[in-house]
Amino acid sequence: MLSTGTRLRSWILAIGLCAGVAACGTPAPTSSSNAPKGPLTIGISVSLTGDFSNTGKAAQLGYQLWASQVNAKGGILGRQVQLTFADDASSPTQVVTNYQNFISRDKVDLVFGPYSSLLTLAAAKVANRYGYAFVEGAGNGPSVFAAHLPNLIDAGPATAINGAQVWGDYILSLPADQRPKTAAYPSLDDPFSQPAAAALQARFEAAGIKTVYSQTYPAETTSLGGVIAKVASASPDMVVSGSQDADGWAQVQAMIQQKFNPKFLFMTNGPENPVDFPKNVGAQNTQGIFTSDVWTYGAPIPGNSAFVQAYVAKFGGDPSQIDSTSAQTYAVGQLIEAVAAKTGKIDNQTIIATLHQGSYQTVVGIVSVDQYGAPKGSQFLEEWIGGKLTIVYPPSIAEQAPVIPKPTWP
Amino acid sequence: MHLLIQAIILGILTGGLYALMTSGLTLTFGTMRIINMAQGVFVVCGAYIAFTLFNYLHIDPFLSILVSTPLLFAIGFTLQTFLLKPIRHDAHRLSLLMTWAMAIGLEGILSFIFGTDFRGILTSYQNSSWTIAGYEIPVVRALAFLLSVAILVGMFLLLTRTKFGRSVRAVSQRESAAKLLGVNTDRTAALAFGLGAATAGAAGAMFGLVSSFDPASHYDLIGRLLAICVIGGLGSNAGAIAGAVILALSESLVQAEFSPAWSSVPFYVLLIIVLIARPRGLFGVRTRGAI
Amino acid sequence: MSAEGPLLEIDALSKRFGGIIAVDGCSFSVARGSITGLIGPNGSGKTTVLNMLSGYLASDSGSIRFDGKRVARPDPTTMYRGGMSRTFQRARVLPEIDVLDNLLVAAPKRGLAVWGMSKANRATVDYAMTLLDEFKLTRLTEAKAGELSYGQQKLLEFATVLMGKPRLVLLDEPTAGVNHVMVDLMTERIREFHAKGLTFLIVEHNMEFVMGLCDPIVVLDHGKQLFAGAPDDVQQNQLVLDAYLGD
Amino acid sequence: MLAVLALFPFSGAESWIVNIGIFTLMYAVLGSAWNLIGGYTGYVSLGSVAFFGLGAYGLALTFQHIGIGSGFLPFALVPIIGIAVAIVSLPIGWIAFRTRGLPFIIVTISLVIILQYMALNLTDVTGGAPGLQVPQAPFPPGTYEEYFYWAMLVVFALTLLACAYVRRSRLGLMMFAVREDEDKARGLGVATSVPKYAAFAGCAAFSAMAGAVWAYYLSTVYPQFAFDGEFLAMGIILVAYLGGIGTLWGPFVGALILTPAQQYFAYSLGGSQLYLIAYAAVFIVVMLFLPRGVVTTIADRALRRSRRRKQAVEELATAESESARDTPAPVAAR
Repeated sequence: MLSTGTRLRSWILAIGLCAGVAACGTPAPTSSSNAPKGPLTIGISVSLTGDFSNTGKAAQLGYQLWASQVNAKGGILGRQVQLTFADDASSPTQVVTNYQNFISRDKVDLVFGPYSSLLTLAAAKVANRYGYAFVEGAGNGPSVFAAHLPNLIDAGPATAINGAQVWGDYILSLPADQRPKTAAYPSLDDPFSQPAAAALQARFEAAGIKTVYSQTYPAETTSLGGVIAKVASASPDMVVSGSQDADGWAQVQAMIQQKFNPKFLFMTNGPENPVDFPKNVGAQNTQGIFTSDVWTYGAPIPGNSAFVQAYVAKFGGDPSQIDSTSAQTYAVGQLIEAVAAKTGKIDNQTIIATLHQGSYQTVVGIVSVDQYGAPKGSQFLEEWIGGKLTIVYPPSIAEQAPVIPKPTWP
Repeated sequence: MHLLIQAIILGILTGGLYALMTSGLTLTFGTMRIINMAQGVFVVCGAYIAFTLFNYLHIDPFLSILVSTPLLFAIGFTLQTFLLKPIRHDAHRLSLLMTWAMAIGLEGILSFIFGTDFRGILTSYQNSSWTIAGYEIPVVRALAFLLSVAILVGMFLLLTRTKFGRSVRAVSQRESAAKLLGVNTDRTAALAFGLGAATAGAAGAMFGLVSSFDPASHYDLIGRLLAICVIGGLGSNAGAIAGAVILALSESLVQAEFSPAWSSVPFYVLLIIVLIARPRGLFGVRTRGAI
Repeated sequence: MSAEGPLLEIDALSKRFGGIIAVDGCSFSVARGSITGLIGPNGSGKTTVLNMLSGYLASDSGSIRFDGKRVARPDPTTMYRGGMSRTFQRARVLPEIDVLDNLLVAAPKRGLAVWGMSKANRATVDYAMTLLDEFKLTRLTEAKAGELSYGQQKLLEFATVLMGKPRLVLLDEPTAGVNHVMVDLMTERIREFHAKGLTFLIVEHNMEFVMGLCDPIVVLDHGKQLFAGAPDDVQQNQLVLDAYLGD
Repeated sequence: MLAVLALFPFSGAESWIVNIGIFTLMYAVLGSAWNLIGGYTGYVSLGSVAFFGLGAYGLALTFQHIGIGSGFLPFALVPIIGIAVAIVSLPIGWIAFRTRGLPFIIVTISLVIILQYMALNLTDVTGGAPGLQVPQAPFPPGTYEEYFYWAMLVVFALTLLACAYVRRSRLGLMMFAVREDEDKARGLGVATSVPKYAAFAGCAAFSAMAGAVWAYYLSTVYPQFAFDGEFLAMGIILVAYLGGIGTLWGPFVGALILTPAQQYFAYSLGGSQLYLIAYAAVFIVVMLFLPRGVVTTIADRALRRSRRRKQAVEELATAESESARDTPAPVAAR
């Protein structure tokens, strides 16, 4: 045992070493909070691998774009912004380690949020422990705000739940004779889609729209044929799908295969992706499908077109390929700028205090949050019309009026 | 009632595809007595091959089987030679981790090449379906089913009619015996592993057609495939087919009749019942007590 | 324990594997204090009988009486604890643990004793050491059983089954693959423990060994008893010769 | 050794290092617990994760239903959860032990899958996909990690104690016997179910305790992370193999090498999918070059050296050992 003991002591050293390596290995975070001059260092963990990685990368782009722009303008309060990214491999254990490292090892000035509510919460709690503000652009699931964290601010116009309420607003704005009489709610069992669909269901039932089907299906479900068959057999006027991306496609495909064509088809997520959605369900099939979104490249929001141009200039590609997550993370940066402009200070206390009151214009619309950082606003309604994703509601920003009922599948 | 039958049809169609995927597992288990945790990722590879060929060369996914199958065979053969052969001294313990490492490594490579977005293959006939006696039968699923059955039959013939098949069976009976019969067990093992991967390649192309996928899809797949193996009885082809159909049927039935949220649960419950009543699986042969 | 009557009685024991009838209404008995030999040409069902006796294999029909009591459903653990232990045709030791532990495992312990802090009490260890000494394995006490030569493993397995202080020991081909030095050692030990009142049932091919050691000898053929008697009678018996030379 | 670990936080280590220390110990616990069933008893199980998850949910649920502050009390709860889960594991074991070898592995995998399904779908109990929240401990940020570190260390100490006991006790001897040759063991009067259930329940208890501490530290529990059949399950076994299965300190050494490395890889070079590939590469290297693990390999080398000296003497000592070595021992039937 003794021999093992000695061997293990040498392993303890190994940990120290590994830590040392880590210290040299990461982009040197020079400044520390008590040296206000020098660059403004910001630590961000994003999922570059694992389940959330595709959107995680989009989140990173938004942050990077903002940083380059603000630095070009001479930084914040004269301090250049320096972003440090770490990968959390879509794992909560890793995300905790990362923010732990940012705050207590690299001593960054600020931290921004990761992608996905599931990781946001674990991370925000670490930040909260150290009194760091936690402004995040990609975690607006109900559980995030249910944790009642004082330091959390979601830089979006709406939470996942009330974001989808715009569909409710629209449907209930219709004259009674045009409203659907019956509705089905097939929904993915995840922290965003399901609550959103459930909230709509509650509202519609209150308004007298009969629920003929309401079920959740697990993320593993590869074939939604059975679900849609059941929905079709109830032949509802309206289908409200609490969908993410792939399962949303599967729902549409199954509807087409089973020649089931509801008068109204609203999906919480999936159709808002201008590239993947038509690619996976067929452009000709998109006509008349509704979804809600926080942002599109065409949205008439102050500063949006400038953002889109800058994005394309920096990363190339086509505006239609910009993921709304990029815009949301970009908005996080805008909020920080706003705080600096308003107060002339950029420490965490100020950020927390400032952002909890007032409302702030960002590329994703006006951000105004409650005491737990939940945005109060709503999203806007989009419909696929003539192969193009079009903003149709609320009228204030609508590009054109909604086209109903949904035409039959071609 | 109509719904029930519709569900049964969908179930059986899906079952055929699962049966094909599982047959590969069964083969490698039969010959090498190892569980190939990489079978799922092999399937996903097949899907990505079909995806690539379709999007860039506009080759129909069903035709791309002709590419994915030999390609996966090569991959399987190579992996077996370089990673599994060296550990055969302790295969029954190490192979699990080794094949799992393969799975994760391949997932990494796939993510590296294709990114981690969900992909789907959208053919012209993707969403069309035949209406037979009032039941909607999706074309892709029907074709996938028929092709799977055809390949399974082909495999069966290969294993029963050819010299390779005989040596495979010899090895699976008893390695020492096979050695006496002058069967090159290493070679047979490599071929069998390659063949197992090849079936995944074929199944994968069709999997990509019937459902969307990303590099991480293999986790769900392997979970299902393993459960199918156990319920059917490890190493039994009949069992693999039965298990696959049971899985798909129970899923689509529960989905349609009860609640999709629980769709997979009855299968696992059934799995447990089978294990209590008949630990060796439905079609499994009792592994002779080590006497 | 009832002192009269044979220690082991087998009556009309049968076992079939699929189509093949391995044991076919086999009956014989092992007298107390005897060294009974069980011989017969290959495939005559010797090992199958042994497997059924030791509870590794369920018989299709027939009965086993051990020490006058009928054993309804033999099971290896209960048989061992009941005083009947066996060795295997190809020696089976626990390869990755050391020789002493191989013996200690076999020391009968049950109930709470299992949860004790030590592997075995002093007395058990001493007994194990004496056995190792008798089997000339003392200097290998620390070695992993798997590292022993095959012959040594045979000896170790024999020693192991003695840990339970059995009344009947079934030896399955004790001399198979063992060099003469160790065969002699084995013979010595069998005689010695026999002298101490231990009963043996020995399945063996090595005729010289059997004839020199066993009495009576039971001859099996096609899964049933062909003949039983003293070594000389067996050697004279025409049936036996036919069975071996094949007709 | 444990003393060294206990003092580690005082070595001026910053909280981010202690944080990695917590996860290292967590894997050490899980690996050692797995060692009971997989290493000592020879039943390769992926079930540890299931019990880890049960432990995590156990703690979170207690918070939900019984308002036990958020100070040290939850730590006191950890052992209770461990025992509870151990009890739960017995009927599960009854099913699992109807199989052996590879089927057993698959059964344990299915167990994880089933539990994840339940966590997702028994929404009323588990909160479903949105998971459960655990209030944060009111510890000062500077020393926040240390309490969890020590909690995890205590769990590790307990696990190690159990392993040490097993290795020198009758029970452990029975476990080894089952691992080596279960049928033979039965033929030697070993009541094989005793060691099997003991190992299974022990593994469950300690894994659950680790899960409980983990849940309190992260203060969020989600189905897919608590019942992570992918990385966690295999990570545990890898840790055990890397260190050396069946050895006392092996899993700890494995965790000590693997966890910091993994956390560091993801933190620094995670930027690409290379992370996954690197992870797989570690696996493969271990399997190919250290199949018996670090500790075992080193120990063996030492042993063989001393053995060789002994052998040399014996060669002369007896003609027997000579002639007998000619007939190599055939490999055991199973």
